[in-house]
Amino acid sequence: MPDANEDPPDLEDALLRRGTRTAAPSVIRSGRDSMTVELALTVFRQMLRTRALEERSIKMSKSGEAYFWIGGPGEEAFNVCLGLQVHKGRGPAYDYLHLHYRNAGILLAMGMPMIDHTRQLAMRKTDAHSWGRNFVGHYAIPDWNVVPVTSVIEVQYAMAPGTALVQKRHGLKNPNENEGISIVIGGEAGTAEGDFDSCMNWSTRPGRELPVLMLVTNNKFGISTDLDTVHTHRPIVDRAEPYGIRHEITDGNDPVAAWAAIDRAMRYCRRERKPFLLEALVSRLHGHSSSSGAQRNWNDLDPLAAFEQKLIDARAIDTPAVQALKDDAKAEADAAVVQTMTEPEPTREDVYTHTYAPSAVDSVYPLDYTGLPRAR
Amino acid sequence: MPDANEDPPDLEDALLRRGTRTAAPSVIRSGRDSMTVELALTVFRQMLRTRALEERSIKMSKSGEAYFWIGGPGEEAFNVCLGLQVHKGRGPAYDYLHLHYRNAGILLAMGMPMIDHTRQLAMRKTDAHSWGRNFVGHYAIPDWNVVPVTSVIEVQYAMAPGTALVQKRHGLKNPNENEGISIVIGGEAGTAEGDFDSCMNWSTRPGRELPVLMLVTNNKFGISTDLDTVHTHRPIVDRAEPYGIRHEITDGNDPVAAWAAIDRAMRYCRRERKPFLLEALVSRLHGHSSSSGAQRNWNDLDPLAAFEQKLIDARAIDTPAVQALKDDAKAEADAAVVQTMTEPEPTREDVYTHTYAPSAVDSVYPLDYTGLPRAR
Amino acid sequence: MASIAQAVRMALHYGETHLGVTDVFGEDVGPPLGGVFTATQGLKTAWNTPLDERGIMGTAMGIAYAGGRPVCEIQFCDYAFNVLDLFKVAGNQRWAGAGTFALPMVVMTPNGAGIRGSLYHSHSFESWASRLAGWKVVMPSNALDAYGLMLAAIKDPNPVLVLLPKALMRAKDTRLIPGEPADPEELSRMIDAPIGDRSNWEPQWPEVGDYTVNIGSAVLVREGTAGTVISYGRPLPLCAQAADELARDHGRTFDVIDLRSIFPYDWDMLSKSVLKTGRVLIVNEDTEVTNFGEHLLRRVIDEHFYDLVTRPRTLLGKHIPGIGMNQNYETNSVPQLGDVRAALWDLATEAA
Amino acid sequence: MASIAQAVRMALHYGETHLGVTDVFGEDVGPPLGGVFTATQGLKTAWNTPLDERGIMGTAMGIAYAGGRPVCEIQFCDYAFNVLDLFKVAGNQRWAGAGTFALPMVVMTPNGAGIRGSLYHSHSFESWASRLAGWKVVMPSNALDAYGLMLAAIKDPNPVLVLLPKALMRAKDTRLIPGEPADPEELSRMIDAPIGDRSNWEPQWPEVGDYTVNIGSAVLVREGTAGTVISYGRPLPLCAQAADELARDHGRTFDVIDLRSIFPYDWDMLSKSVLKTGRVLIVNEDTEVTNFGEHLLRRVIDEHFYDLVTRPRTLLGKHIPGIGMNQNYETNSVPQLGDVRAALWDLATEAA
Ligand SMILES: Cc1ncc(C[n+]2csc(CCOP(=O)(O)OP(=O)(O)O)c2C)c(N)n1
Ligand SMILES: Cc1ncc(C[n+]2csc(CCOP(=O)(O)OP(=O)(O)O)c2C)c(N)n1
Ligand SMILES: [Mg+2]
Ligand SMILES: [Mg+2]
Repeated sequence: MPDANEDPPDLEDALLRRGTRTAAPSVIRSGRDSMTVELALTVFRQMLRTRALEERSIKMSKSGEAYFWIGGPGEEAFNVCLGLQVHKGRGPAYDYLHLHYRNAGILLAMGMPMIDHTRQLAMRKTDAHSWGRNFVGHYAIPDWNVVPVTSVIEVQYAMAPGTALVQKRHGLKNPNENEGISIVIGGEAGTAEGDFDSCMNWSTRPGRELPVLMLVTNNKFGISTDLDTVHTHRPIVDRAEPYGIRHEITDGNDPVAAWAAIDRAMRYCRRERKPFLLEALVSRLHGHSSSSGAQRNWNDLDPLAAFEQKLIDARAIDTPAVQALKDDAKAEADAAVVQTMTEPEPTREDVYTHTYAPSAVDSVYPLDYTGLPRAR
Repeated sequence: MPDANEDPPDLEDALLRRGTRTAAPSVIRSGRDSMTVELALTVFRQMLRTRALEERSIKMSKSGEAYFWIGGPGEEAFNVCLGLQVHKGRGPAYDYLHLHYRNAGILLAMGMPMIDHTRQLAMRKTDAHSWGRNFVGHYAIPDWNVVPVTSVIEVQYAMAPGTALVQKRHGLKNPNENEGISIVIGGEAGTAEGDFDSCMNWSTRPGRELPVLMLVTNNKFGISTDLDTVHTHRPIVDRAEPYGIRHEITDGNDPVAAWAAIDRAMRYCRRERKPFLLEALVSRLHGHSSSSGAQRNWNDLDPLAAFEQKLIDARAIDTPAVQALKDDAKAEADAAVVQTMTEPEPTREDVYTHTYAPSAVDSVYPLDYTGLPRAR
Repeated sequence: MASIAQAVRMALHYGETHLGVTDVFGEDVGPPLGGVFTATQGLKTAWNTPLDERGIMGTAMGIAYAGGRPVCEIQFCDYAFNVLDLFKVAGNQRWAGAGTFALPMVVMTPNGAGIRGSLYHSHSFESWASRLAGWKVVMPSNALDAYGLMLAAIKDPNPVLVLLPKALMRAKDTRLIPGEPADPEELSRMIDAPIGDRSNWEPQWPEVGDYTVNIGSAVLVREGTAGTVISYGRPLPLCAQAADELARDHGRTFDVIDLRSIFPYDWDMLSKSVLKTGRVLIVNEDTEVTNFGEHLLRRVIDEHFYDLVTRPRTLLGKHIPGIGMNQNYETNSVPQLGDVRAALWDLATEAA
Repeated sequence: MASIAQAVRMALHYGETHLGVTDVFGEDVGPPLGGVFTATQGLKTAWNTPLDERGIMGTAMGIAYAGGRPVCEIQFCDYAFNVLDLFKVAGNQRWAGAGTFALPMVVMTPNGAGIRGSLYHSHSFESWASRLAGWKVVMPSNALDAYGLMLAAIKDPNPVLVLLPKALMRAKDTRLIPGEPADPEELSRMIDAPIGDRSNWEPQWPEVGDYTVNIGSAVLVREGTAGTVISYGRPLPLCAQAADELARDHGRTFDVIDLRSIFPYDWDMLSKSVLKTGRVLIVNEDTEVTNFGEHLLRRVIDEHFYDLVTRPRTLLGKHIPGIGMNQNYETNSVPQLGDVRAALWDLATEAA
């Protein structure tokens, strides 16, 4: 089995691919959906960057630069299309993001520098999301309303109605700031936890519906467990029916379809101030995590390779340009890692920090936690 | 407001009611459903007994003979029809019952003596369900597969797939004992807890469907909270759709309809070895519990009065016979209470008992718990 | 002269009007009931939720993340176990997120036994709660402290759990909350919802004022020399009463400390008193295996082992699966006044 | 020479073939993976569940009620918090139900830190578990005990929680399980699933025999006079190693007790050793506030205060919201070999 960081076996072929159309198109189509070439190339570049970062990340976990890897190779199309459509900012006028551990693509597309990811992966003190405390991909970015990601499956769905409630109220008071929504995402296996229904139930209280965009990335597996063996063979989106929640399934491997589906869902949540459930069928290209080896799985469709082929076929780009983008992305990832590895690690002194926010009404810990209270 | 234990204000009228038909019927009808008069009278008598027991119970909680009351006045029709159709016995060939705190009618119909209920209510040591430890209605009857009722809302739904799994397996090995099902019941508000979906999900694993009869008694309230204010205005049974679970709503106040609906649902579970969700619309005639006063609520339809009227109208019974049945039921309840109050209460010595079953592999507690381990 | 339930209600009203509280919510917290203990009657931001503790905690977290100020209720602490994972996440999010987000949320819940509530309305939660790093946990034993601690909980930008002793919920304080009318009947007319139809009822709030009991500050409710008694919540009044009786009948006086704050706790006050008396009794009603009182005892041993003149001791609830419905179960498994008195006497009289 | 993971696997195989185990289940417990730590590979009754801890516990209870013998897994104890209410119900059902139903079920779950698992693969659960009245809780520190305790857990008709130290899951024992081949490579060839396609793989089980470690029985793993060290699970080998080093380098010897069973615990053995040495150190990796070790300390104070020659002490994990990913967090918040050695030295050398 080839190493995860090797190029795919058909690389030579890929480089030789030739488009079949003759004139450069203005839009890229997929079924009834389409996207401008300009946007398609932006999406493509962000997908490439995401992939480069993930592959470099896997390498870090194998080389000892890092320890544990988990991430989203195979979800680049969906995540990038999502990230580019987020209303990014701080506070209830903007979107809140309740993410899980496969969402690097969302944040790279939103503009996060790669080093913000590698610092966490390499457990540096400079890791702004967690000071080297949390697994990679466990982002926390107050300026973009990215609330802290936690490893506990599905709890983000229980929180999303809370941010959405504040957003809906804010919009009613501030009609110009009435489009913020709460976006929550997780895998298909996690929908077996009660929080998934809690999210739907709390988002549909009569007259108090909430703008929650519920996303499920269905890669058909929870670690080693095939969804079809533990769940009735109905789509996850059917779960929305009893709550009267609008829903759709999209091909998360196809950026054109995914973009349009996200656009429709977001528009609905933003305008109607109601929830929407979007299920995206995606690939899992390196297994669950480094714990299961993170080997490349060549059976699943690669959304990046497919989109590359589509763009080349459509003459939207040519192979040298693709290669240049890939080289850039790789170089960017390498540079991030090089810089990261020069940065300091947390020390003994950092153990207690950030346990508590400063409080004017706490006699023992007015500033932060300092260990068990001792006589002063 | 009349006292909970007074007769309803229209009692005099009721006693004077006259049927309109002239010949005694052989069946009692309701819509497309019907029931023999014989069965109807059995159901009616069990409903009366249940009501008498509940009213006596409420009185106990007010008189100081007991302390806290909770129960099912308003659910007699549904509960009695259910209890009479249970396959009663011990072990996986028979039905398992995962009940909640309003199910006296089920057990009276199954044959439980009233005193088994009043002993628990009066917190006697003779209470076989809990030795005076648990709230009334928290039954536990191994001979009838009634697993211990707990006050924690909805957890019974998480357990039902477990008993059903053993039953299904047992039936496959013992084709003559292939009709045992697991019956689980709870209120509509409780369906907001994750356990409700867990039950459906675990009962529909492909190829491993389980004979779970899920029942929801919808009285439209959780304590003081109107379902319509906290849940989308769709019926609870819609929740079954995404799991492909068969379902039905029935008028739980109408014994003829309820009997038939339970019969259909049970038949399906017994034969198909698959789950079924049945929602019964019921009344709550004395509020949530004694904590909210247990006053009679005269707004909700009384299934007992309605059935009485129906039977009288159909000439299946006459008012003196009704009165005789009522007197019998009251006398039975009174006798149970009188006997109960002569019985001993648990004492200091009973505190640790029944913490552990005897174990051959425990060096500290081979028989039962005896307090913190001390040096021997 | 308010009860704890009334004090909490007034504190939440003050929170809504002066401290930016945006949401008071939980099962049966909104109209018509206003809470199973009436603690949220008449509040303008109070609303009813689905019967779903996970949703309650998760929504509170979301509201707090988005800049709201939520106070949510778990109807009985007995049902906090359904959502302990979210308690943990709420407690660790700031540490895990390197301080990126504050989470100013308050969870309140009735705690302990004493209302004849059988197994599931009798749990104590403080020992569990004390293990939730990142949380602050307080438990008043009287109405004035309930008011002051609730305001502190609202002001504190961290998750704060307010445990309210079930058995004392209706106990009246002898003192007044700032702004509270002196006549308890007047207070009741103003803020207690009427029996029966409440659809047109509006409370008339007294102009209650700011009064904060700092988190981490205990209070010495009796002063003495024969020993140090550390307690909080429901057994605290029993400790005070037992101390009074022993002072009156036998001339033995005790430092009785109302801890008020479980975490952080006022080690300063405990330490000084232990140094003074050399004798320690820790009393609470939670079950005795891995009990928060055992933690306090360990701190006493850590720092004052050689200052102790007799064996330090604990008086705790028995390690059994629940509090039984029949009163004899509770009487024989949860410390009672007689037990406290006996323990105090032993503490004071054991030879040094 | 088996690892703990292999020992558990063989115990479950023995359980399936000799003790009536009907179901071994949990997330990723069945084929193809056989558990994230390989502890359930090749078992004939192993199956995968939905990602739903509540369903796992509830189903286990249902199976046990109906006469099955379930062994279920919570993938990491870090996710046991999602279902603590059902743990409580399972623990109290027999008491609440006056002994009407037994509930013979086993829950196993990996416990503690040491696999660089960040916050959510590093929790310790024993202090929480020790509060669950009605449960028995065991934690082996080696493969043979894992085998013997797992068989006891299966045989016991009560709910038993088996905590498996994550960090020791692959640690090989020096001793053999009855029937285990002497050559560890042979064992591996027989019962470890191959890398890659496993669809046609079948384990070849050795004829393992009955071997039970009774619940509530500790074991003295080192004998000495300078002090008593009480530990279990992951830090136990560190305690033994530190004791060996101090014996070798300084001639100080210690009683090192592997508790093995958290509840009930072997008070007899603890008590005798404390009486002998008068010096006590309790070591575990769980967080230090309301820690089970503090309970043990309280018992020592209760019964042996006047037998102690120096301050008894604890060495526990720090009270912080989690174990950080960077090793420096763990090193500075969870007891390490150096910490244990220093604590033993202090214990032995403090003036009486
Ligand atoms: C509550 C909880 N239980 C178990 C786990 C362990 N775990 C981590 S990821 C995972 C599978 C998740 O599958 P899915 O939801 O489909 O997401 P995917 O990884 O496929 O994107 C499991 C079981 C966890 N993190 N949290
Ligand atoms: C987990 C849990 N949360 C809260 C409660 C408190 N409680 C007891 S009954 C009840 C309302 C239940 O309503 P519903 O499910 O509709 O049943 P009903 O009482 O109407 O039959 C509540 C909130 C509880 N027992 N368990
Ligand atoms: Mg998945
Ligand atoms: Mg209801």
